[in-house]
Amino acid sequence: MLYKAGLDIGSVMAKAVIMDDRDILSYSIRPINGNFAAAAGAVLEETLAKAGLFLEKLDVIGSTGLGASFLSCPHMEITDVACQGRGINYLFPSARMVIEVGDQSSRVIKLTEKGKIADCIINDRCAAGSGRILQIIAKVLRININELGGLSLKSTNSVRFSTGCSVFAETEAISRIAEGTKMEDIIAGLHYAMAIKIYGMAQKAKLEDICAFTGGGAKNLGLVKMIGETIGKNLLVPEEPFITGAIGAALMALEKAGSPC
Amino acid sequence: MFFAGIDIGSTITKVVIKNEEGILVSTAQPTGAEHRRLAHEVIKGALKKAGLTFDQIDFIVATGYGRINVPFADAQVSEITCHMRGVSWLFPGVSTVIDIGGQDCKGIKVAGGRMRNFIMNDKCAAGTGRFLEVISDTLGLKLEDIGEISLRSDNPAGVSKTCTIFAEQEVLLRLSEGVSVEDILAGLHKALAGRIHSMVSKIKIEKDVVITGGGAKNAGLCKYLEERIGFPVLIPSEPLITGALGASILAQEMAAKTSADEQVKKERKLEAVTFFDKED
Amino acid sequence: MEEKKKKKSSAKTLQTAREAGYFGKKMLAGTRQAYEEGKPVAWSMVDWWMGSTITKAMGIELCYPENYGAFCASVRKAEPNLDYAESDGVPNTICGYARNCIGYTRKLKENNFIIPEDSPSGGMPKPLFLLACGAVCDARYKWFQSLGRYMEVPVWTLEFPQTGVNEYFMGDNKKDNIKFMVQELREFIAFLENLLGKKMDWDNLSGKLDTFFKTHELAHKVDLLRKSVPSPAVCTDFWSIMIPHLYMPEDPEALDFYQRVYDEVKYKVDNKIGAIPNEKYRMLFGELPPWHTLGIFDEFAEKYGVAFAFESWNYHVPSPLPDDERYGINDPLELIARYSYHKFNEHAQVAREQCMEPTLFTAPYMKFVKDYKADGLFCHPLISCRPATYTLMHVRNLLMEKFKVPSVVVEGDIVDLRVFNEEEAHSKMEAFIETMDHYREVRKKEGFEW
Amino acid sequence: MSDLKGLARAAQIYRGRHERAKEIKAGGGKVAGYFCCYPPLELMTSLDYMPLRILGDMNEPLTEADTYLPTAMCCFYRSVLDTAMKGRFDFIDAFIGAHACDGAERVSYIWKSYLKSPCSFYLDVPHTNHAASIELFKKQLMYLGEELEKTAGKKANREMLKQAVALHNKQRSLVRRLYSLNKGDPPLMSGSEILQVLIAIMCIPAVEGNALLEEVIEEVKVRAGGPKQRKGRILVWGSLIDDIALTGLIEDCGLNIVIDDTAIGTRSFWVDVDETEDPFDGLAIRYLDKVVCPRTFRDTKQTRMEDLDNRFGYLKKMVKEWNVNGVYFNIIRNCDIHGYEIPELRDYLEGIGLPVLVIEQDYSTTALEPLRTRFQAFAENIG
Ligand SMILES: Nc1ncnc2c1ncn2[C@@H]1O[C@H](COP(=O)(O)OP(=O)(O)O)[C@@H](O)[C@H]1O
Ligand SMILES: Nc1ncnc2c1ncn2[C@@H]1O[C@H](COP(=O)(O)OP(=O)(O)O)[C@@H](O)[C@H]1O
Ligand code: SF4
Ligand code: SF4
Ligand code: SF4
Repeated sequence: MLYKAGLDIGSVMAKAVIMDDRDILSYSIRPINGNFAAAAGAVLEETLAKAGLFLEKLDVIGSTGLGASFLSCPHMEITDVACQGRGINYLFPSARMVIEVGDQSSRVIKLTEKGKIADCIINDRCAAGSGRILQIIAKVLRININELGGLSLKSTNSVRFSTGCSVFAETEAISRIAEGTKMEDIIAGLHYAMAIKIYGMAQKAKLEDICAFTGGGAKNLGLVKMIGETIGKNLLVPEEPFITGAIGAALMALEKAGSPC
Repeated sequence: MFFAGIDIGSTITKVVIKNEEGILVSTAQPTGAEHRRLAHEVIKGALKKAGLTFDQIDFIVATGYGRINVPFADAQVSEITCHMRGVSWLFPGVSTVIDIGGQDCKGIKVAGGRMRNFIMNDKCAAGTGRFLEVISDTLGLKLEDIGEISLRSDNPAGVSKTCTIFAEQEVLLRLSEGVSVEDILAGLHKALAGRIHSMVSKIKIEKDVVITGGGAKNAGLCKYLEERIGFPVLIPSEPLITGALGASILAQEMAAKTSADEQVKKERKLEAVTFFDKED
Repeated sequence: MEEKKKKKSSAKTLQTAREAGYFGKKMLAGTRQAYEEGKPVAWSMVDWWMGSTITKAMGIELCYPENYGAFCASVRKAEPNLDYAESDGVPNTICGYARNCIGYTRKLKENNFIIPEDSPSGGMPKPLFLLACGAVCDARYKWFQSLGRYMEVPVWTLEFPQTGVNEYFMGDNKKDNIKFMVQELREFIAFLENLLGKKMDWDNLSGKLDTFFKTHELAHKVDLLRKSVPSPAVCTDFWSIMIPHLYMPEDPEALDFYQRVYDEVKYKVDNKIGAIPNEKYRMLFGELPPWHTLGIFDEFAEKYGVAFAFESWNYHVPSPLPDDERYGINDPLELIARYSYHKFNEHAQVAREQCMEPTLFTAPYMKFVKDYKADGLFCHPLISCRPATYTLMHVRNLLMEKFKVPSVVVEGDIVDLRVFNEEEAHSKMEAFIETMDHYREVRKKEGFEW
Repeated sequence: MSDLKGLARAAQIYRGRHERAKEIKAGGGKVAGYFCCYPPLELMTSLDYMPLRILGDMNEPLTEADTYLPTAMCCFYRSVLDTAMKGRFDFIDAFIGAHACDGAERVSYIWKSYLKSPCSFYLDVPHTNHAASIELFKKQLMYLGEELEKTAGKKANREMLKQAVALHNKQRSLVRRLYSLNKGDPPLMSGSEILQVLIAIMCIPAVEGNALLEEVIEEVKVRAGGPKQRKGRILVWGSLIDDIALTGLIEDCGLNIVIDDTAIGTRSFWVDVDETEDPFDGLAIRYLDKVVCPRTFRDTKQTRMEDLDNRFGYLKKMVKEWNVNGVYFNIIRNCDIHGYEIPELRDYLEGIGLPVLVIEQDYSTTALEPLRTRFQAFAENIG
C-alpha cells in the first residue's frame, strides 16, 4: 500500500488530503491567517491524525499553491493548474472543462481524457472576477460567507454591477445598500457579474459539454447556479470543492516520482 | 449666519460648520453602509459640538461620494471643486492639490482660486487610500501607524503587484519569507507614492503643492511623494476636512447669492430617512 | 527579493547574434556623428518599403525610434521616458515605443536639443525630418505627427495599401496598388529633393538596392535553414540578427555579417547542432517580444526544452520576388513597390485557401506552423500595441481549428516592464507543456505530419 | 411603419435600431451594414441596398469578443464584434468593412473570417490625401461597386449614382440645419435628442431619413421649452458616442451638448459630395479628403501653428458659431487615433480660453456612474 499526501497552500486556505492507492483517507482544511508555514504544518498534521498515520508513513507528498514553498518536510511542488485538472479528473473522469474560482484568480481549464491540460485561460492580473470579492461582500453585508449562496437564490431583481475592480465593487455594494436595494439582489448582481466574466473565459477555450466547477467559489451554491445558467450547462460540483487541488497534488506527485523508493 | 459643509466620503464622513469669521467645528467619523441615517446623525453631532440647532444653519452644501444621499442639503457640489476651494482657502498660493481619498485619488490644478484642470484615477483601486487600509488590516497594524513605521526602513522591499488585492497576498508572502514589516511597508508606500505621482504628473505638478485627504495623514506616504516630486509639499493641519471645508465655503457663497425672498427657508427637515433594513 | 531577481537579457545561442549589437550602436553613433558634422539626419519608422533606403541614397543618416525604444527597454531605462510622455497627456495605452520616443523628444527639446547626458546608448540627435509610415499601424504616423509638439520638423508619411484577401485578387487591384505606391514614392523623392535642395542620385540608389536585395536574400536563406530539427537558432538570436536586415540592409557591412550568420547556421544544421541542448518542443512566437525580459526564453529552454523555432512575421524578410514580377522592371521605384507589396501579400494565396483574413500578421502563421513543425504558439498580446496584437487571438483560434496546434497567451508589453508578470509567464508555460503533449497525440491521430 | 412622428419616431427607431431594416428585408429589400464614416452611402443606396451603420452596444456585457480580440483593443470595436458574433447582424446582405483606423481594419478582417454574408467587402482607405491616394481610393470604390453589383442584381449607372448623391447631400444639409437650431441660447435640442435622430437616420433608408429630419426640424423650430438653459455649452470631440446613456449623464451634470465632432455626429454629415462628371471622383474626394478625422494624415505645414490650424481650425469655427464654452474629449479606451491628439488639441483649445475635460471611457454603461463626479466638477468650473 502506498500512501500519498497532497497539500494545497492557497492564499487564504490550506488544504490537505491523504490517499492510499485508490481512496481518499482523510482531508482537512484550515484558514492560513497570514502564516503560511504554520498553516501548512498544521493542516498536514491534522490530516495525518485523521487518517491515523505518521509523516514517515507517507511515500510521497505533493504540494501546490502560492504558499507551497513554506512546507517544511520534503515535498514536490507542482503547478496549481495541473493539480486542479488532475483532481477533477479523479473525481469526475468525464469532465472536459474545469471552472475554478479561487481567492486570487479564476481559471478555466480544458482537460484531456487523462486529466491533462488541453488549454487554460487564467484571469490573474487584476482581482476583478476572483473569489476574493465574495469575502469582501460578505463582510460588507455583515453576513457569513456561507450565507451568500442561499440569499442570492431568493433574488428576483438582481442589480447590475459593473464588473470592475473588486475594491470598487465593495463601495458600489455599499451605495446600493444605501439606496435600499435588497441584499439578495446585490449578491445576485455580483454573482452575475462574475458569471459573465467566467463565461467569456470559457468561450475563449471553447465551452465543453461536461464542466466541473471547483475552488472556494464552488461552495457558493448561488454562484454555481448563476454560472450554470449563464453558460447553459449543468455543472459538476465536488462534495468538497476546496480539496481538488490537493487531490491533484497527491496524484501528480506520485506520477512524477515514478515508483517511490 | 452659519454654514455647513458635509462631505460623505467613501470611507469617512466629515462635517464643517463655519460662520463669516471662520471654522467653528469640524467632525469626522467612518462612513457606514447607511449614508442617509449617517448624514443625519453626523450633522446632529456637529451641531451639538457647536452648540447650534439645525434651524440656525443658513445653508448646507453636501459633497463627496454620498452627496446625493443628504436629503436636507441645499445644494450638492462635487468633491473636486470642494477640495480645491477648501485647500485654496487654507493656502492661497496653492497651484497643485493632491487629494488622496479612500477610493479615489485626484490631482487638481488651481490658478487664482479657480480650477484649471484635474485628473482622477479610474477603474483600479491600486492608487488610493484604500490600498493602505487593506494593508494595515493585513498586517494587523493601526492605519495611523503604518506611515511612521515605513519611515524606519532603509531597505524598502520590492513590490511587484499593483492590484490592491494581490498586494495584500504579496505582503503575507514577504512576511513569511522573513522580510521585516518596516521594509515591506516602505516598499508599499514607495510604490503607492510612485503611482500617485505618475498620475498627477499628467497635469504638471507645480509649486505650491498641497497634499490633502485622508492619505495626507500618512507621514510615510507624504514623505515618499515629496521625494518623487522633488520639492517640499504642504499639508493642512487637518487634511481630512478640506472637502467639507470647501463645501461650507461654497455654502456661504451660495447663501449670499440666493435672493432675499428665496431666503424664506425652503422646507427642510432634519429627520432620519428610512433606510435599508436587514430583516426587510 | 533582490537576490531573486531573474536575469533579464538573453545569452543568445549564435556567436553572430552576440555580435549583432554592434549594428545598433553603429547606427546611433553614425547619426550623432553626422549631426555634429552638420550633415542631415532623420528619424524613420521601420518602413518595410525601403523609404529609408531612398533617404539614405540622398545622403541622410537615419536612426529608428522603434529600435531605440526596444533598446531602452532592454536596458530597463524606458520607464522615465514613458512617465514623461504620459505626464504630457498622452494616454498610457498608446504604443510603448511611441511613449518612449515622445518622452525622449520632450527631454531633448527641454535640453535645447543637446542630447541629455543620461540617454541610453548615447541618444538620438535632432532630426531634419521624420519619415512616418502608414504600413501596419496607426501609431506609426500619429506618433510622428504628435512630435510636432516638441520640434518643428516636417513629417512625411509613406502610405502603404492594406488589401483584404479577396480584394487582392480582384481585377487589377494589385496593379493599381503598385502604381499608387510608385506615385507615392515619387512624391516622397520630390519632397526630399525639395528639403535638401539637391537631386536624387539614382546610381547611388541602385547600388544600395543591390546590396539590399543581397542581404535580404541571405536573411531569407537563414530563415529557411531554421526549418531543420533541431533548431539551429532561436528567437532570441533572431531578434539580434534582425537589426542589420531591418535597419541597414543596404550597408555592405550588413551583407558581410549575414554571410557569417548564414555560415554559422548552416554549419549547425549540417552537423545537427541544436541551439538549445535538449530540444523537446518547438514553438512559434507571436509577434513583438518583451524586450525587457528576453532572458525568460533561455529559462524556458533550460526548464522545458522549448526551442522557439520561428517568430514574428513582421520582422522577417519576404521570400525573394518571383522572377516574373521582377523581370523587365527597370524603374527602381517600381521594383521597390513590387517587392514591398510582395512582403505584405505573399501569403494571400494561403489565406484564400484557408478561407481566412487577413494576409497581414495571420496568414503567414498558417505556413510557419507546418514548415517549422510547431507544437505551440506563444502569444504575447501587448497592452500598448494594438496592430501587432489584434490578430493574435484570431491566429490562436485558427491554428487550433486547422492544425490542432495550441497556444499559450501571456500578456505583457514591448517596453512597459510594469505590466509583465514573469511568474505568471512561468506558471502558464509549465501548464502549457502538458497541452502541447496532448495535441501532439491529437495531430498524430488525425494524420498531420508533425 | 409606425404612426409616430418627429422626435418620438426617432426615439422609437433608436430603441429598435434594426427593426426597420428587418421590415425592409421582409419586403424583399436588401441591407448593407458598414463600418464608420468611410464607405460611401451613395453606392449602397443607388444599388437599392439600405445602408445600415454598424454600431456596438454599451449595455451588452462582453462575452464573445475576448475569444477573437485581445483586451487591449478598442472597446467600441470589441463590442461591435461581440454583438455580431451573437448574431445581431446575421440578417444583413452585405458587409462593408473599412480601414477607418486599425481597430476597424482588423475587425473587418476578423468579421469576414467568421461571419459570412452573401456579399462582403473590405474597403482600404489610404491614410494620406495626396492625389495618388484619391486615385487609389476611387479605384477601391469602384471595386466595392462591382462587388455590390454582383448581389444587387443590377448595375449602377451614372444617373443612379448622381441621384443618390443628391439624396444624401440633401440629408447632409438637413442635418446641418438641425445642428444650427442649437446656436441660440438655450439650444433647442439636447445632445441626446440629436443623437437619437442621427442614429435613427443611419438605420432607415435615406428617403425616410430625410422625411424624418424634416419632421423633427419643424417640431423643434417652434419649441418653447427645449432643454434647460445651462451654464455649460459644450463641444464633444473624439471617438464616437452611440448611446444616450452617456449624453444623458453629461446633460444631467449641468452641461448642454450643443455641437460635436464625432463619427456619429457631424463628421458623417458635415460636407457634401461634389457633383462631378464622374460621380466616383466626387465620392473619392469627399470621403477621403473632405471628411475630417484625425485618422487621415495631412502633410505638415511650415510652422507648428499653421499645422495645427490646418488640422483643427474647423473646431475654432464651430466653437465660435455655437458659442461653446467648454470642450469634452470623449476618448474610447485604446483609441489610438484620438489618443495621440489629446495633448496637442487640448493646448490648442485652452489657448483660446476653453476649458477641456478629457475622459477615457470603457464603452460600457455600467462604467458610467464613476464619471459623474468628473462631469459635475467640469460643469461647476465652466462659466
Ligand atoms: N463557505 C464558503 N462559501 C462560499 N465561498 C467561499 C466559502 N469559503 C470560501 N469561499 C471563497 O473561496 C475563496 C478561497 O478559495 P480557494 O480556492 O481556497 O483559494 P486559494 O487557493 O487562493 O486559497 C475565498 O476567497 C472565498 O471567496
Ligand atoms: N489617521 C490616519 N492615518 C493615516 N491614514 C489615514 C488616517 N485616517 C484616514 N486615512 C486614510 O484616508 C483614507 C480616507 O480618506 P478620505 O479623504 O476621508 O476619503 P473619502 O473622502 O473617500 O472618505 C483612508 O482610506 C485611509 O487610507
Ligand atoms: S481594479 Fe481593483 S481588483 Fe483590479 S487591479 Fe485594481 S485594485 Fe485590483
Ligand atoms: S505596431 Fe505596435 S509597437 Fe509597432 S509602432 Fe505600432 S503600436 Fe507601436
Ligand atoms: S474609437 Fe478609435 S479605435 Fe475605435 S473606431 Fe474610432 S477611431 Fe477607431
